[in-house]
Amino acid sequence: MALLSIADALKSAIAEEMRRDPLVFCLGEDEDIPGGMGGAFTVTKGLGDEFGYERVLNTPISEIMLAGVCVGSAMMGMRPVADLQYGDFLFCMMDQLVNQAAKMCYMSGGKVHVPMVMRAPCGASNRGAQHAQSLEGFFTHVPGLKVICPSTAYDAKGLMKQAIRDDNPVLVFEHKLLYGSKRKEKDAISTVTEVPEDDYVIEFGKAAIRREGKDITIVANLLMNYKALEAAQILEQEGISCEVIDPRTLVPFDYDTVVASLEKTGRLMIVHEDNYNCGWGAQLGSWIAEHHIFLLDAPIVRVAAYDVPIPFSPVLENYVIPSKERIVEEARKLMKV
Amino acid sequence: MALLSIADALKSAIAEEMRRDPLVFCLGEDEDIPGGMGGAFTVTKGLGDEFGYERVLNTPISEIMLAGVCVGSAMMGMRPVADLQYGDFLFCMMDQLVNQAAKMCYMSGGKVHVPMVMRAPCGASNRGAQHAQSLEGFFTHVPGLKVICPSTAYDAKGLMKQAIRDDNPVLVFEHKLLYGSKRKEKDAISTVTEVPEDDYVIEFGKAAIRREGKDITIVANLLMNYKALEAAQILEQEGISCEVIDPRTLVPFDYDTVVASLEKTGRLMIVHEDNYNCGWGAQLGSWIAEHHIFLLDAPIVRVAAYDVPIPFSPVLENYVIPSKERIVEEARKLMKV
Amino acid sequence: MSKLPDKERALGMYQRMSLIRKYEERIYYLFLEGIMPGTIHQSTGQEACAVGMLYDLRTDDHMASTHRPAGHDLAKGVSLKSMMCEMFGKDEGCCRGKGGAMHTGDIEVGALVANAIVGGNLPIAAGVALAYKMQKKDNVIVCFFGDGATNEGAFHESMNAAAIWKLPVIYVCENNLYSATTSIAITCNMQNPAADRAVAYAIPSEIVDGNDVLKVNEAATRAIKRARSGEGPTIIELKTYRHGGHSRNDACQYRPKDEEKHWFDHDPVKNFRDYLITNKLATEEEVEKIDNNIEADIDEAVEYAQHAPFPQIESALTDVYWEGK
Amino acid sequence: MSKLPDKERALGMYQRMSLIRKYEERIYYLFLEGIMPGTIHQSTGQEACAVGMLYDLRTDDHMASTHRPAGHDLAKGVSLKSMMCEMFGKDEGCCRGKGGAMHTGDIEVGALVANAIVGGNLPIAAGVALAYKMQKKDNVIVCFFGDGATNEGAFHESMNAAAIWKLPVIYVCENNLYSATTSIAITCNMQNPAADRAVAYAIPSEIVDGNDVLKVNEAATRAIKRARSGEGPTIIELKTYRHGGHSRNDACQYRPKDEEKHWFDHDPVKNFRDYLITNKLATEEEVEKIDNNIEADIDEAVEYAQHAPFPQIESALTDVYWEGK
Ligand SMILES: Cc1ncc(C[n+]2csc(CCOP(=O)(O)OP(=O)(O)O)c2C)c(N)n1
Ligand SMILES: Cc1ncc(C[n+]2csc(CCOP(=O)(O)OP(=O)(O)O)c2C)c(N)n1
Ligand SMILES: [Mg+2]
Ligand SMILES: [Mg+2]
Repeated sequence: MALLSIADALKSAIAEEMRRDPLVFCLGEDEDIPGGMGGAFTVTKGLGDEFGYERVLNTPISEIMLAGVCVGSAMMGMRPVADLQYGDFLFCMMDQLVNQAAKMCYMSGGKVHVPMVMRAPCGASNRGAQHAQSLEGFFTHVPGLKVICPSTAYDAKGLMKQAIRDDNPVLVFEHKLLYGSKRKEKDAISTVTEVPEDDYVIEFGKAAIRREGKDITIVANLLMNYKALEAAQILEQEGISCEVIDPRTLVPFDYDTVVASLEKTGRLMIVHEDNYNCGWGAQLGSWIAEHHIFLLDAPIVRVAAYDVPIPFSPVLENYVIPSKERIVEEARKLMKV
Repeated sequence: MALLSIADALKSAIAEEMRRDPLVFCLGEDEDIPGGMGGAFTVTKGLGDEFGYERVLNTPISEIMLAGVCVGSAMMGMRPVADLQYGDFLFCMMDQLVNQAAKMCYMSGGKVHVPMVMRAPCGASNRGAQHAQSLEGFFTHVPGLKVICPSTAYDAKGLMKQAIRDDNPVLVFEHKLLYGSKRKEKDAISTVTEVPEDDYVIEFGKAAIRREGKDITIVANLLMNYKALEAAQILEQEGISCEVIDPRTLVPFDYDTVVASLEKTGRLMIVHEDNYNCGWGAQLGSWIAEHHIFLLDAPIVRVAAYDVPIPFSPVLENYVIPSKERIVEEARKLMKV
Repeated sequence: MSKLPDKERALGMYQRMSLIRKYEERIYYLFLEGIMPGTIHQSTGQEACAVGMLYDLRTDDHMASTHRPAGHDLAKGVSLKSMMCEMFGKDEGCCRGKGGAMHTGDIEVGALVANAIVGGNLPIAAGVALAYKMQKKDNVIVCFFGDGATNEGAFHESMNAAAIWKLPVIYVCENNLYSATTSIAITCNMQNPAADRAVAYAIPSEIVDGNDVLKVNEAATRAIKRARSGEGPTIIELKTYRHGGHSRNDACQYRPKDEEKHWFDHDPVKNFRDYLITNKLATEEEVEKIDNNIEADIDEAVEYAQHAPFPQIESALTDVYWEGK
Repeated sequence: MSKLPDKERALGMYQRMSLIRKYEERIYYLFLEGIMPGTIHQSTGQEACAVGMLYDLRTDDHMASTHRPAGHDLAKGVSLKSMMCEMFGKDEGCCRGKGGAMHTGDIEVGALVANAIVGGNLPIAAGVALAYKMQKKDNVIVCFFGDGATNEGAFHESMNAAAIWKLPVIYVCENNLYSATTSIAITCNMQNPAADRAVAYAIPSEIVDGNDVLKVNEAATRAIKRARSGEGPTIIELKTYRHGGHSRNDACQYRPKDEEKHWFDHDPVKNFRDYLITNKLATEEEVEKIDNNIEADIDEAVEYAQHAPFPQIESALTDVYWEGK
């Protein structure tokens, strides 16, 4: 066991996979310049030293190329692990992700495949609208992509290793305030926990129950899972018992765990930092109303970022992003229905 | 009154607005080359003749630039109406739409605004996965954009005029099989109907009830609205009465009309050609389960394209895209719950 | 003046060019008849580009094509039957009916799935080349694109990456003077939209008569040698012309008649045929025999494809994610 | 050797440069103190670029900046107080607290909202210039970007459009040798990543010492003249260097010490100060007075901003769509 933050857990996953498989390589802007940062969040710092700069590529600022090079090299058997600094720049490579990576296997009739990993830091951290987005909703909508969002160091390592071994394009959303690396951000949460030093993977499509409860099922990912847990603690004192589920991967999505929980609670709350309209919570909410509406004793509740670009001013940002207070309040209302 | 197809209705809307307001201009690849096609679907053919090639710009194949030029010129008071040939290429300009156009007003604290129109032909028509997508789900998820999808010639003219006059970025999804222009596609539907020759606009956020009914509320847009109407006809013979609603605009969305209908029917079916996972139907489904769950007498049903890239082979494409048969079948099942 | 090729090579090239020509003609006819679904972008008139560039690639080398892929695919060795089946959306199509006319290709013979996003194949080709390099292979990839594609951001980013990493990729611009209906002259200030921009990346470039298969082949030979020996990318701009419209729906009324005449007179297939006979590399009869065999093959392929089964509809739901081999 | 400017101009330029320097120094300090939220990319060392380029723009001309906007904004005339309020996320900020350090700007004085997407401002500037042209105005827009941005697809597409449409835009590359931690030498084969690529669009270009405000200003004058008179775009590459790290979090340990020394010695503010005094355009006292006034203004602005009210939280929900004026 080692004590690792998410940033370090991701690094150890990538490094272990690079040791295991010579076809794994990583690339990105400022990926690992000696004296530099290791991406924007230290994850890839030091990899160049161990693996050399032919396997740790510092790329130009060319997102179309970055993604396209992943697609092309992956089709030839390589396993690229790319880093994007900020998920917001996914839009600069969107064609390569949606029209190319996601469709290549299908369009070829299953003859080629694209085992690539695209790492996208996400979440609001006082940097303004173009460095703040939670982008899950865009990519869960794309058949052919897998979408994962680890929120603990243990998950980060196990899911990242699985992502690298997966034979399909995988988008990894990593929350900036959960890296838990030294460069502490305001409101950042320490994610340093014990992580096995040996090889393990976490299967996609298996949610984790972070807290058991019997009144409300709260499904929340990334930072929002922590806020939900904080809210659950407060609510417990009021006699409201929340089961908090972390989906961990959004495509594939583990509906079963949510349904099993709803069988106990009859009440569903979905919390995400991605904005409300057409976020991944909409899919979950609607899916439940399609397949298990009779499990529901009350309306579904979605707590999400308001439908606005993320504002810079801390007071505004705090207001737009779901807070534990908002979760608590919504839970109280939900129990009154 | 004139008899117009959607293609011609759009053209007349653009032309009338260009006559009315010298700041309106249009641009795109192959926008209107003499002897050419007028975009990919004839909509802008002939405009150069009337307005000159300074106001009808034939652009290079440079989608980032195309969108960026819209943003920049719109901030300076122009009203660009751009055309993309196929909506699938939206991904090539995604940064300019999502990070720039949609956020500019907000980031400036309301000091600038971006009145631009981006026209995106959508829908499957035997052209393979990169020329077939229905992309509503991506853009309804972006605060700051408006998203409209006219399905009749009357709406096309009124909504397009409104879009050009709107002070915000508007995405217009136009279905390839509904243009009703001379170049007839297989399975295309004639949209030629009477359209007023005088000036009118259709307000955003007002759904149209295309058919009244009392058993099931079907909300379906673009081509799927026609399929829903066909299905409703069949179902009527079986004694199942469907109310068919065309939302016409997705952002803003007219929830009220859906709710009013559900008060009669208690049953909701959503049909769209965009794929299932996280499509706009997910938003509507979840929203109803959040705000009006007690109106529902049965589970919500979503009929959407399966979650796959669009295949080329006509037999496969027909299977993936919702058909009237699938709608009928789902409706029958729904009535049995 | 090109050096005379040996007879076998010459006839080999002719065979491929003639195959492409006749294939495209047949496809055109099948569309006219209304029996072929979808749309098509044909390469009639550009046969020498495909054949000259690809004739000397190994099967394990790769080729990345565009929305106009048939010539490239046939030149790289995708089987006629599997192409034809794909066009009809049949299960035995080279993409099992899931790709279609803009996505033909077969990785087994080194033809990537063709790319219908203008410029979309350029960074992917760089990635393929990067993989060769990392795997220490001496392969090369030929990546085709049109004059119009040179205005895409993807062009710029890909050229730059290929240059700085010295990738074994040959970027081939088939400059047919138009992107769809738009003359390249109004969307770009350069006489040679690809070659004139090569300096911006410090990539060597060549401008070649794209309707002369031997000249194209010579340029290919030089570029392949550079690439295989680790000297990096080359940009080759081929001057050519499409004989038909941009796509099925294009009546092609925007091109000056004298321009068309000039280029139609400079027909790559006909001229090479004449060249073979004039230079006694083949007799009229030999050439005719090749042509007749091709016609017969095409007849057979069409017949086969028309009667081949469609995919099972459930197969629409597979291959979204890889299912292993 | 530049021609001596008249005194008022010279002191005007000095005042702006000194303002930028002292502003950035104060911001740096406020971050160190932990009282300023978010992150920041500072322009210390690049003051001559901003002032030289923008000094002669009219208020109704425009400027498009990047993630490193403070210098550009101050040079274009965004008010110090509204900048400082924005940095603190206050309601009186130039973007009402909604923009932040990477998005400062004020359309009232021709400063577009700064753009934190590398390359994102380039096509937008082309659009602004296109609007001038369509509205038959003689305005010009100056669009800044870094060396790293020249590798973006947006660069290519924007240059090409500006060229073919002869747009009144001045594209200014501040080549400070690094994009974040990455030396431009490893991501681009060109010595001059912007200027050497100008030929690929047939745009005239200049390479200028970006730390010499007078040289920058002369180049600006030429480019503005070209643009106003309808002759189209210019690409200007300014050689410069940032004094600090890329962003707040960057300890900047990847630059050779001798390179840093070379550039720090070639300090644009200090050198211009010396120049003024040596050439008797100003006395020590005059310059000191300017500096002191700036310090006082900054003190006042900080004081003001710190005590200014935050926006009402409900204002987070407005301005998503335009609400008119
Ligand atoms: C990104 C993108 N934009 C636009 C199109 C529509 N389109 C298809 S082919 C074409 C013209 C391409 O011209 P060129 O690159 O010269 O190739 P050619 O057709 O002449 O072979 C256009 C605009 C597309 N497929 N992809
Ligand atoms: C599209 C995009 N990719 C990456 C980034 C992250 N990023 C911010 S600044 C920067 C370096 C920019 O370098 P350069 O253009 O030289 O400008 P400089 O910072 O030197 O002023 C990078 C990579 C970004 N903001 N946008
Ligand atoms: Mg062309
Ligand atoms: Mg730089």
